[in-house]
Amino acid sequence: MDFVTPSNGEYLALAVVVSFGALLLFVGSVFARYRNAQRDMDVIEQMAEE
Amino acid sequence: MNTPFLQVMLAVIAKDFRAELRSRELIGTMLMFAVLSILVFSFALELDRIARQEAVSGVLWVTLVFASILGLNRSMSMERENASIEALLLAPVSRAALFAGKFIGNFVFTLIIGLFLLPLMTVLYNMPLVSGWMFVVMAGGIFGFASTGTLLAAMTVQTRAREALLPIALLPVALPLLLSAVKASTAIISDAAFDTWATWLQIIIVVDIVYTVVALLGFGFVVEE
Amino acid sequence: MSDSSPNIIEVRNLAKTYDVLPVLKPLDLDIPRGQFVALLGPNGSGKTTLLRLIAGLIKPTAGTIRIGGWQIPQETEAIRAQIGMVSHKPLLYDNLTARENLRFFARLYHLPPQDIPPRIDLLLKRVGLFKRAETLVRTFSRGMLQRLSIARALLHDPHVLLFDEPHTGLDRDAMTILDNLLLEAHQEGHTIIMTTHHLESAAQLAERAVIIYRGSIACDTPTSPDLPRTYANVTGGIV
Amino acid sequence: MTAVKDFPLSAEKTKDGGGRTRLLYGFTGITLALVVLCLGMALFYAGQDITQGDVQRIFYTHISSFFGAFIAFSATVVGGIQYLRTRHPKWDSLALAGVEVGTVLAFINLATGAIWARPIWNTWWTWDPRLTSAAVMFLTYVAYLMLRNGIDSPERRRVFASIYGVLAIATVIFTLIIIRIRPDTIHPAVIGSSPSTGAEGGFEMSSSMVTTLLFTLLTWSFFLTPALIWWRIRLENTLERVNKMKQIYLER
Repeated sequence: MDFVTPSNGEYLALAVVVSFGALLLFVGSVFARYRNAQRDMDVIEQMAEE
Repeated sequence: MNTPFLQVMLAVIAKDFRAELRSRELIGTMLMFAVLSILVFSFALELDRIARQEAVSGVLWVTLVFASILGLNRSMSMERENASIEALLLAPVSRAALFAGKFIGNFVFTLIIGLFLLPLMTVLYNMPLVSGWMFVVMAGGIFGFASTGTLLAAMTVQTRAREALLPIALLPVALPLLLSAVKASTAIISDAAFDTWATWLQIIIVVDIVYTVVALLGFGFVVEE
Repeated sequence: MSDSSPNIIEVRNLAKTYDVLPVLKPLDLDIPRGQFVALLGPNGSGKTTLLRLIAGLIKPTAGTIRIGGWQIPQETEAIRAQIGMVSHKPLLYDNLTARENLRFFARLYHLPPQDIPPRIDLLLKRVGLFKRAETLVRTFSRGMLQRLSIARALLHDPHVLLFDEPHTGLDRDAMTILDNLLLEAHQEGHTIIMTTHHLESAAQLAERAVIIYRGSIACDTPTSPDLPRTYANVTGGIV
Repeated sequence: MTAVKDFPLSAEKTKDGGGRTRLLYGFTGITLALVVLCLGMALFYAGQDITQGDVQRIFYTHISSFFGAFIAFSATVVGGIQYLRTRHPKWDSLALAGVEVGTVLAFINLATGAIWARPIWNTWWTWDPRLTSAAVMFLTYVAYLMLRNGIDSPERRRVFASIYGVLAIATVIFTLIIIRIRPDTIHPAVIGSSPSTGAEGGFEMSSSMVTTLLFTLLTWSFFLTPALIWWRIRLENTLERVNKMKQIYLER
């Protein structure tokens, strides 16, 4: 009986892209929110100075 | 120092029942919804004999969950109208007793709907739904929805989205109960031996206990500021 | 809990902060037994917060309140039985009759069963609702709701009565009835704390006016017909 | 105006903030290296599964993301209970961070499962009890975030979220145990033997596979998840600081 191991590397690639894509998206969102917060803080500080 | 637990619980239950007898707002809407839901399902699924056997317990439980959500929302918004929940909180009573009163009221109301649905669906779907075990499973399942539901309804009536948020919060948490109850009812309908579905009943009981304890402990935090 | 102090309420260093906003800055307040105090101040000044703190409905961020020798927040449960509160919302159930509402609350306050019917009759007569005892609360007017609320607050004969804006939404006649009920309760010896925007009533009814402004006690004075002017001076005319 | 100036403006100025920041950077660096190493092991070191082909390598991420989510949601339970006891907002930040990180990991778990199922089961999705349960678990935590969003008062939001976070763990536990009680699931039990004879896609593991799986599991559970939660808590601290400053400023 000849058994041929299926070639399905493209699914593996897709899985890796999706997994790490999701992680990166999350890290990116944390970073973006962090930067927005910093910017808000600067504005408040400026207003406080005036 | 506090008014005895049992007295508070019974007073709250009696109050809810009296108000309900007067207005029939809760049972009326729940019942109407339940009957409509069953009719619409039978149209939508166009069930033949075999498909019916598979689907009937699913229809039963989905209908019950949504009917209980209707009732829970109503029961909690009744306490919020006129801010009467504040009067309850002002009284020297334990929060757990208030919870127990509201919870048992909701449990009984939903159980009444369930007991009404069993013979109705027996007739409409031509399935043997009325049986002792069915009653046990039904009481067990509804017990769990009612306890988490009472807790979650007390939270969601205080949110911006109000009524809309209760199904979103309750349905996923109720999944273990819902799934077990559907499986157990299907087994009962197809006359399977008790051993084959006893696990589901056990899960229902365990989940009931866990949820009720969490709800009893959590209710005080939810209603107080 | 023997209590020799002449003050039924002693507030010490009481503060309430929502998130970081100080709604009530640390304050002290003594109220002798049987006094009628009007809590005045513009919206958002913190007077309702103070009242709700005394009622045990919200927990203080810091400080203590002693009522009749018991202490908030440690002994809130014991204090509940000594307090009756009337809010501008009725705190009643629409689908129950006046009598059923009172009976329900009487049971929550653990009144002896044989005392409940005569007590309810007495209070209904006193607030002038005896003839409407079997009517659904849903059909009541604003003034009737307010009177029934007072009956509810008096059920367990509390030492302290708290009124949160009782005059809101009442017409002239209803206001007169309310003022008479308040006077009666005061004469009976209840200690009363009332928040209100109605300076006229406050000047007439209360013996003492405490004006809260921006979370602090800005003025603590015996009432006189001059109260509106004092109030305007303290708050800069904001009502 | 003084209140605004007195307020600690950045993490570095708070007590011991600098030391903690350095620790976090170090931890993040180690985590990053470990995650890359895990991926490398999964792709190149672990032996190929003869029957399933390369797609079997998805499993390392698939399982690890579930356990990462489990750890994150457990953190939510701890945070919730501690918040209700102490009323310190930092515990609520932990709970919230746990939910966000756990939700992302649960999503990865679902997505990798679907991608694996396509070539092996010949379908992206099937209404298998475990799949359904995992999907509902994911939605439970989305509901948590919606519930939080619906409440304006910060204190009430924290209390409600704490209670819901504790309740929600039930769906995680249910997902974990359902494979043992539902004989009709086709999802293979990878750890321990599958009670189901109908499981499709199970495989025997060679030693290189076991090593890779263990290594990935430990990395995702004890490095990646805590690191993400840590960063998310820092973000929450910053957001809270901005919020407080806004309120104090607006007060004036």
